[in-house]
Amino acid sequence: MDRRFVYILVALAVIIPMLFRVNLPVSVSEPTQKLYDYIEALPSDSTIILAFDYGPSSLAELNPMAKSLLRQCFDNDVRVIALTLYPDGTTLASTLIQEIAEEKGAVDGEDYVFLGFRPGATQVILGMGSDISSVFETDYSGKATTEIPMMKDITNYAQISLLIDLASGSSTEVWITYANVQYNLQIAAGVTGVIISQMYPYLQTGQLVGLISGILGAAEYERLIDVPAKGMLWINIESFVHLLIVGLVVAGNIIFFNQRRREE
Amino acid sequence: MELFGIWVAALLTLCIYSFLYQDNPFYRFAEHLYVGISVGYGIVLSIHQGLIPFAFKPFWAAVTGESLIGLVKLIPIGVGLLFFARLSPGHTWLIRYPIAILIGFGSGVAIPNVLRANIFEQTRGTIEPFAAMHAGTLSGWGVFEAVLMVVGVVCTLTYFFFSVEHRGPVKWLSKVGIAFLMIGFGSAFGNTVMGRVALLIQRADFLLGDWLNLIS
Amino acid sequence: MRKTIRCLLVYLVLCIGISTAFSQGLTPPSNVTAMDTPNDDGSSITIKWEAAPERSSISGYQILRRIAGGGLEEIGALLPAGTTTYVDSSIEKGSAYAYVVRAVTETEATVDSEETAPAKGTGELFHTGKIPLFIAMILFSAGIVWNIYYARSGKEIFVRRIPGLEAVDEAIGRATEMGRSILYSLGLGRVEEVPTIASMTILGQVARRTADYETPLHVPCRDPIVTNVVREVVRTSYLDEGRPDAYNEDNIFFLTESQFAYAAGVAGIMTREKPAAIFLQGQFFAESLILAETGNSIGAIQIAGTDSEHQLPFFIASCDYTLIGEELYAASAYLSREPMLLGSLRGQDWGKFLIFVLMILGVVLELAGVNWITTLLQRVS
Amino acid sequence: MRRQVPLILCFVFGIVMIFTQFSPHSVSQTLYQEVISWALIISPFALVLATTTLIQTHVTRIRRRTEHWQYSFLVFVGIITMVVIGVPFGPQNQVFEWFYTHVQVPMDATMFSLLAFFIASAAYRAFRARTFEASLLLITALIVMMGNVPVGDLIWNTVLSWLPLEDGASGARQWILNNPNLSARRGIILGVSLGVISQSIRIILGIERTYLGGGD
Repeated sequence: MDRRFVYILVALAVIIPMLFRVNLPVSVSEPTQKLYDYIEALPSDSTIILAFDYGPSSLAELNPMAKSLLRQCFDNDVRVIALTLYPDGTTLASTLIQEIAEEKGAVDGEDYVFLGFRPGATQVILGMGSDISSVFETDYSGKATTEIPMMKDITNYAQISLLIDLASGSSTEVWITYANVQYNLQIAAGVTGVIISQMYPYLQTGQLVGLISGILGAAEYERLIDVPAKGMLWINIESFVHLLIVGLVVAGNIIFFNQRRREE
Repeated sequence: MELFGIWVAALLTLCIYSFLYQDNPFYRFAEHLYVGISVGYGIVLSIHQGLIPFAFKPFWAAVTGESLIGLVKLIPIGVGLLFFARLSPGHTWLIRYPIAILIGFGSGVAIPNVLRANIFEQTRGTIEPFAAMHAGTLSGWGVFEAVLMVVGVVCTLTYFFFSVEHRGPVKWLSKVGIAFLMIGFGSAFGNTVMGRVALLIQRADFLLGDWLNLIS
Repeated sequence: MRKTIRCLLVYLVLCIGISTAFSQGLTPPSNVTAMDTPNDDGSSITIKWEAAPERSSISGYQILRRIAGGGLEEIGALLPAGTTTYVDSSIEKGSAYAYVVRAVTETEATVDSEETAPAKGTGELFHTGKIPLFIAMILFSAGIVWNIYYARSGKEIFVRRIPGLEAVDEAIGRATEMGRSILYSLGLGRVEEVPTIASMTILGQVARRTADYETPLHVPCRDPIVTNVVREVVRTSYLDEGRPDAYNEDNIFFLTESQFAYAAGVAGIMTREKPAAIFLQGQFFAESLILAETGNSIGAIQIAGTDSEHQLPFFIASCDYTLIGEELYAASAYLSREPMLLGSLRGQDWGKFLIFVLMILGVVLELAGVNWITTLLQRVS
Repeated sequence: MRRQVPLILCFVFGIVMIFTQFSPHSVSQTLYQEVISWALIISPFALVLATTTLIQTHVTRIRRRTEHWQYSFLVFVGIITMVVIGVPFGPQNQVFEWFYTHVQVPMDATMFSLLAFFIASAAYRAFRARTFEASLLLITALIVMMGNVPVGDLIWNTVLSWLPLEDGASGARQWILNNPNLSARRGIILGVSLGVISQSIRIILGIERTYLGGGD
């Protein structure tokens, strides 16, 4: 069978359900619930850091999470410091934050601030441990960090209640290694499908307080904050593609074993 | 401009998908443009968000006498500038200086932190459920899971023992280890599929929704 | 007269205050101590006191301090009831401070503790909480260095059998029998990267065999520099086997820099040449799937090896043998006999063994209710 | 000068970073922070390395007229476009953002979505349960894949409605990730971390010198 035939099947499995909406219930997994509860329990006016450590290639999985997290924070009066260690993610993060801030009426400099990008991941993380403004002297738009109202009482990680790393690579491990043990910063993560499995050892030790797992986690989170969006929509379409792939694996193996039996 | 942008984005998306048929000029066009644009974007970001705040501003403050402590910062700036030696074939060896500093720094911070975050913490995490077991707060199923965890970690580690021949009990431990590894990789496989498919769905959402307006 | 009235008033207020305090069972915080915070840079003093009995109506504590010769001043906000320690990090280094802990009730009545002896903040040179970490670091470093020197002194270091490596001969033998070629890809890594270096060592070994059997060896490369180094490696292997005549430089070529175009190019070679054996060793990214799938569809024996964790599942599912992560390094150490690699390999094994022992010991001790090991591994900041 | 000084620099910076982490004294903490700020200043300059390598490759391609060399011009078009707009006007310039949003983002997002197709094709043609290990991996992958989507639980709850367990598909996924997967990953983390630490030690002590590159 030509592989292009399989490609067409995949395309159809995406396009058809997209044109006819399907809505199946999503059950919430424990790591997602834990992160949600953690943020809910934060007193209002606490501050968290949201690290957009991903580029456009992972926006499908991580943008929906980022939106839900920002919505929850703004609703709960939790202040958000956003930043990125990936240059490719800078404009992406900046536009996404503005979009949700407008929707929720959050004010730049009071409810949130976007610090932008700085090169040198480990150095940036360690430098912020002693003084955030020594690394980010200004925010992305060029305002002096020390003069931003919400940053007045914030020097370093000691005043940060939680860091959520939205990751498409190894950035979560770097945050854990350098900010969690060294500065006792609480860390949670939202990650792409590829790296979900390797996050679990950190959940068990408490080095991660919660985890949002790929597009499934994004859908779960949308259910928790009760704002259905792309995550919910897309996980339903995923159902059909996964069924197709499972079917292909099974079919391929049946053919393979039949052939082998015949050869014997 | 926005509509034009969507059309550009859609056409470029289709150019890349044309690779599924076979390698062709449209794909090569899009791919090379993509490399150029993203490298250009990276350069601009690194200059505006890296070189200017970290090197240019302190340099300026130091030479204008605004901050005399800034003079100390001239040393790392000078070391950083050595990277440009890459452009002069006879002096390429000079880039070893900044690289050596960054690598020495990186290795130095890594040793205690990796030891703590990945070895101490992970070992402690494996032992800790047994404290709960001693305290009697663990259910029967919880006891099973705790034992399974220790067995899994020990066996996986055994598989990665290289200076011992895998014979007798070591062989069996490493066999169990490989089974755990396969389950681990299998779960990564399943999750990776979910991730890749999500990327495709997002693009389909863009093409059918934003571009063709076929979905409400 | 006025003065007397004022005195009386003050007296009255004091009496009422004290009596309300006592009527509510208000006793001053006891055993208050102030001392330099251990394991810090000297910028803080820790104040400790004993918690009030549960039934008392204390709603919080206020810390007051006195610099030698000065007056008492309140520091920090009101601490919630139940607090028994406070770290004063607003001190000036070198000055001595004395502290008073003031208990405050719901009705805002207060009672002060006795003043502590003056304390100074001093910075420590060594963090005592990090002793286990320090010892572990020194032990492990010593283990690695000792083993490297052990290997350098020419002593033999054993490396276990690696199944994927043993299959190399089988694969080359089969290709020779069938009169087909062998294809070797080093992936996308650059020349200085560890998996690429490891892969080159393995390639050197493969090339020796193909030189012996006179089997054609194709190596499409993704990096021009890698191409040049690979040519050198293969040529040396052919020379060592005394077959420089069989070496064909054109079989080792630069394909393209681009990730997917490289994959498409290699897949094209696979379908045209139909090699009997395919080696995918080195650093791979998303293109691994295309390579492994095409190789599989032409029925070649495939031996993969990578430390790219994300690609391993796909290699295992579609190749005949896969060197998993560290196995790739072990294979290259085994083949190259490089003392540094062999020594590190054994040093790391020692580290693994130590973790192994700590875990088992920790589990046994915890079950007996002894938590020495967990305390040892505890987090300190 | 060419080898000794970089080796010494690497050693000094490495040792300083290790020992300042064990000493809370203010002198060592100041030193620690100063070294971090040095590393911060040097790191943006590393951009020069990555960019020059890429530019050199494409210049060579054009000069040697290798296959499809014409496309290399496109890379330069991309880089120049972004740099000419971005460097003087900053990354928040609207035209710059337009190129990012409508050229870079769609292509970056699409490139990796190709993998959804490749996985599906490989699923049919290559993923075989040919050994015990591969079978274990594939079965786990299928369970996780079904547990990852709501239809998995739907099937479970309809087909296996007689079981006392509801939502078994997502439950099984979660159990696998939480238990056998966790153990295997922990084994890998421990092994890899030992590798990282051992490499860092070799680098600081000057036993491993590959980062210096070739030459003398």
